[in-house]
Amino acid sequence: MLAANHLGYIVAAYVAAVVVVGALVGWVTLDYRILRRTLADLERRGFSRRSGSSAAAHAGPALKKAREDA
Amino acid sequence: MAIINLANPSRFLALATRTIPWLGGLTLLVFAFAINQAMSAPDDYQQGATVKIMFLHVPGAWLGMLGWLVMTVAALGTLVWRHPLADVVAKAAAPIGAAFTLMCLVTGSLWGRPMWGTYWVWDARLTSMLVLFLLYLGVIAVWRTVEDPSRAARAAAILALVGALDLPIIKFSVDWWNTLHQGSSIFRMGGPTIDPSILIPLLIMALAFTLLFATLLLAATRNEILRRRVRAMRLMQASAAA
Amino acid sequence: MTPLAAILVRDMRLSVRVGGGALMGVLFFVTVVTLMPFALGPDLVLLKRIGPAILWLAALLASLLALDRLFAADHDDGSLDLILMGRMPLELVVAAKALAHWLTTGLPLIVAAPLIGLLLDLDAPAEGALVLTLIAGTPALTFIGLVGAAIAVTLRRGGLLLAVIVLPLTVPVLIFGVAAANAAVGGTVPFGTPFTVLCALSLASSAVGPFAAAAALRQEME
Amino acid sequence: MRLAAVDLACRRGARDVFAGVSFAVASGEALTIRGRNGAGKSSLLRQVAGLVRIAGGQLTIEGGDPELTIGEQAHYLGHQDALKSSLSVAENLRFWAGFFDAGSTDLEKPLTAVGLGGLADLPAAYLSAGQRRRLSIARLLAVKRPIWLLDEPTSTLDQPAQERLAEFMRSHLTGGGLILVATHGDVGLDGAQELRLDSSFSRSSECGHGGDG
Repeated sequence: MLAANHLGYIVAAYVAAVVVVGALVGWVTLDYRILRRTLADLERRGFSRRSGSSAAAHAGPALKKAREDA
Repeated sequence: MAIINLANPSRFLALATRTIPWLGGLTLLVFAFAINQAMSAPDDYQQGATVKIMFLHVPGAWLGMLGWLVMTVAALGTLVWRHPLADVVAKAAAPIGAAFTLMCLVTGSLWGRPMWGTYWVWDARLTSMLVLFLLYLGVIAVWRTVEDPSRAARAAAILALVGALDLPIIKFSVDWWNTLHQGSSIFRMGGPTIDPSILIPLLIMALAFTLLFATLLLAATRNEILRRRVRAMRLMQASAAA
Repeated sequence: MTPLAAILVRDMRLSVRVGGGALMGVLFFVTVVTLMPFALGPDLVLLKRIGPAILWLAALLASLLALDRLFAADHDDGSLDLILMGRMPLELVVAAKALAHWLTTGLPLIVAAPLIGLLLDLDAPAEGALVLTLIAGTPALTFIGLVGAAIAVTLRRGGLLLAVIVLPLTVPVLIFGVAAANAAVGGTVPFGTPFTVLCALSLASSAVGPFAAAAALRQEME
Repeated sequence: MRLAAVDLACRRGARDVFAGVSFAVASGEALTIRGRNGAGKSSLLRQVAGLVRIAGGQLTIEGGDPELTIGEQAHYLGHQDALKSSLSVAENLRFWAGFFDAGSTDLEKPLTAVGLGGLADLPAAYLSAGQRRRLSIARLLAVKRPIWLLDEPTSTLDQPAQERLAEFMRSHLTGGGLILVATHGDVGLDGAQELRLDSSFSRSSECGHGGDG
C-alpha cells in the first residue's frame, strides 16, 4: 500500500462526519423547536375549548404541578 | 452543585438552557483549533495522508463507547438510585452514541478502502464497533416500541447494563475470532505506537468531539424533559375533560 | 378518502409511530447478515461468493418478521370485526394491508440491501442484481406471508406458527431469487431466466394471496 | 325496513349456544336482549352482524339496500373499542369514517356530541375506558347506518354519558333506524321489545361448554 495521497477518501470521510454531526445537531434543534411550539399550544389552549375557563382554572394548579414533576 | 437539586426537572431545564450556548461556543472553538492541528499534522510514513481520517475514526469509536458508558451509568441511576433524570439522559444518549458509532464505521470503511482495496474488512476492532452499533439500534428499538416511558426506561436500562457486561466479552471473542481465522486483514488498524506529531492533534480532536457529545447530550436531554412535560399535560388534558 | 386509501394510510401511520414495526425488518436484516461471518469466518473471498445467498435468506426472514401482527393487531382490538362489516370487498382490503406492509418492510429492505452488501464485499454488478431480485421477490414474500398471517390470526402463538406455515411456501421465491442474484455475477445461467420466473412468482402470489387470505379470515371468524 | 329471525340457532365449537330464537324488529323499533352470562347475547348480535355462522333457522331483512348484506348496513358496538392507541382521537374517527365511505363528514360534530370535542389531537392511549367507549359511539354518529347492534354499550359509561347514549338511541329510532341491544341493566329505551335468552336453550352436547356467551 503506497503512501499515496488518497484525497478523495479523506474528503469523503470528513463529509460523512459533517453529515452525521449535522444530522444530530439538526435533529436536536428541530425537535426542541417543535416541542416548544406544542407546549406553548397546549398551555395557551388550556384544556378543552368547550369547557371554557372553569376547567382551565381548576386545572391551573394541577397544570403547575404537572410542570414540576414531569 | 449537588446532584440532588439537579434532579428537579425545571431547575435542570433552566441550567441547560443557560449552558448549552456556552458549551456550543466552546465546542466550535476547540473544533477550529483541532481541525487546524489535524490538517497541519505530517503524513504518516506508512498510511500517507489517509491518517487524517483517523482523526475522525478514533474519536468516533471513543464516543461510541462513551455513549454506552453514559447509558450504563444512567441505567444504574434508573434502576438503583431511582434518579428521576436518569432515564431521560439514557434515552437522549442512545441516538447520539449510535450516530457517532456509525461515523466511526463509515470513516473506518473509507480509511480501509485505500489500504485493503475493499470498503469493509472483518477486522477485529471494526467488527466490534459494528456489533456495538447493532446493540445501540436494539436499545433505540426498545425506546421506540414500548409506549409507556417508565416501562421503556426500565427495559432499556436493563439492556444497557447487560450490554455493558457483554461488550468486553464481545470484544474478546471478536478478537479471538479474527486471529483464529487470520484471513485477509494483513494490516492492523492504527499501529501500536502513534507518533506524537499525530497523537496531539488526535487528542485535541477527541476533546472537541467529547465537548460536542456533551452539548448534544444536554440538548437532547432537555428535549426529552420537554417531551415528558407534553405527555403529562396531555394526560392532564384528558382527565380534565373527562 | 376511499376505504382502501384509509386502510393504507392508517397501517402506514401505525407502523411508523411508536410501537410500530417499520424498521424492525431492516434491523433484523442487518443483524442476520452481520452474524453470518462470525459463523463462516472473516474470509472475504468466501463471503463474496455466498453473499447473495446470505442477503436473500436474511431478507426472506426479515420480511416475515412484521407479518404476524398484520391481522392479529386488528383482531385483538376488535377492528377486524368492523373491517369485515365494511362495504369494501375483503380481498381488496387485505391487498391494501399487504401493500402497506410491503412499503414499510419490503421497501426499506431494498434500500438497505446494497449498503449491507458492502459488509460481504459485493461488487457493483452483484449489488445491482441483488436490488433487482429483491424488488421482484419481496412482493411475493409479502403476499405469501399474507396468507400465513390470515390463517394464524386467531390461533394462540400465531407468530411462531406463521414461520412454520409460510417458510415452506416461500422456497420457490428463495431459489429463483438467489439464482438470479448469482447469475448476474457469473455462472452458467443467464440472469433473465430465473429473474422472469421470480417476477411470475410475484405476480401469481399477488393475485392468489388476497383471495386465499380473505377466505382464511372469513373461516377464522367464527 | 324489517329485520326478522325465525328459529335462529348458534353453535360455538361443540356447544349449542342457543336455538329456536325468533324475533322481528321494524324501523323505529328496538329489541332489548337479556340473559345470564354465557346465554349467547353476544353471539346473537354477532350473527346478525354476519360475524358468526348461523347454525340453523333464517335471518332475513326486508327493505334497506338489496345489494348489501345485513352486516354492511349495521353498526356493531362490541366489548372492544376498535381503537388504535398510537393514533389520535381524530385520526381514529377519520379512519373509520373513511373506511365506511363517509370520509367527507364533519367529525367535529360527533366528537363534541360525545363530549370529546377538545381532545381531537390527543393520542387515544391517554383516554380512559369511558372516553374510549364514547369515541366508539362517535363512530355510530359519524357514519349513518340504519341498524345498530349494541353489546352492553353502557358497561364503562358514567351516568351523564349513559343519558347521552339513550338520547342518541332515541333520535336514531325516530330517524327510522332500528336497534338490537344486549344489556343487563336499563338503557333508557322505553317501549322496546324484550327477548330473554335463558340457558334452557343452550344444551351442551358432548363436552362441557366453553368460550363466552
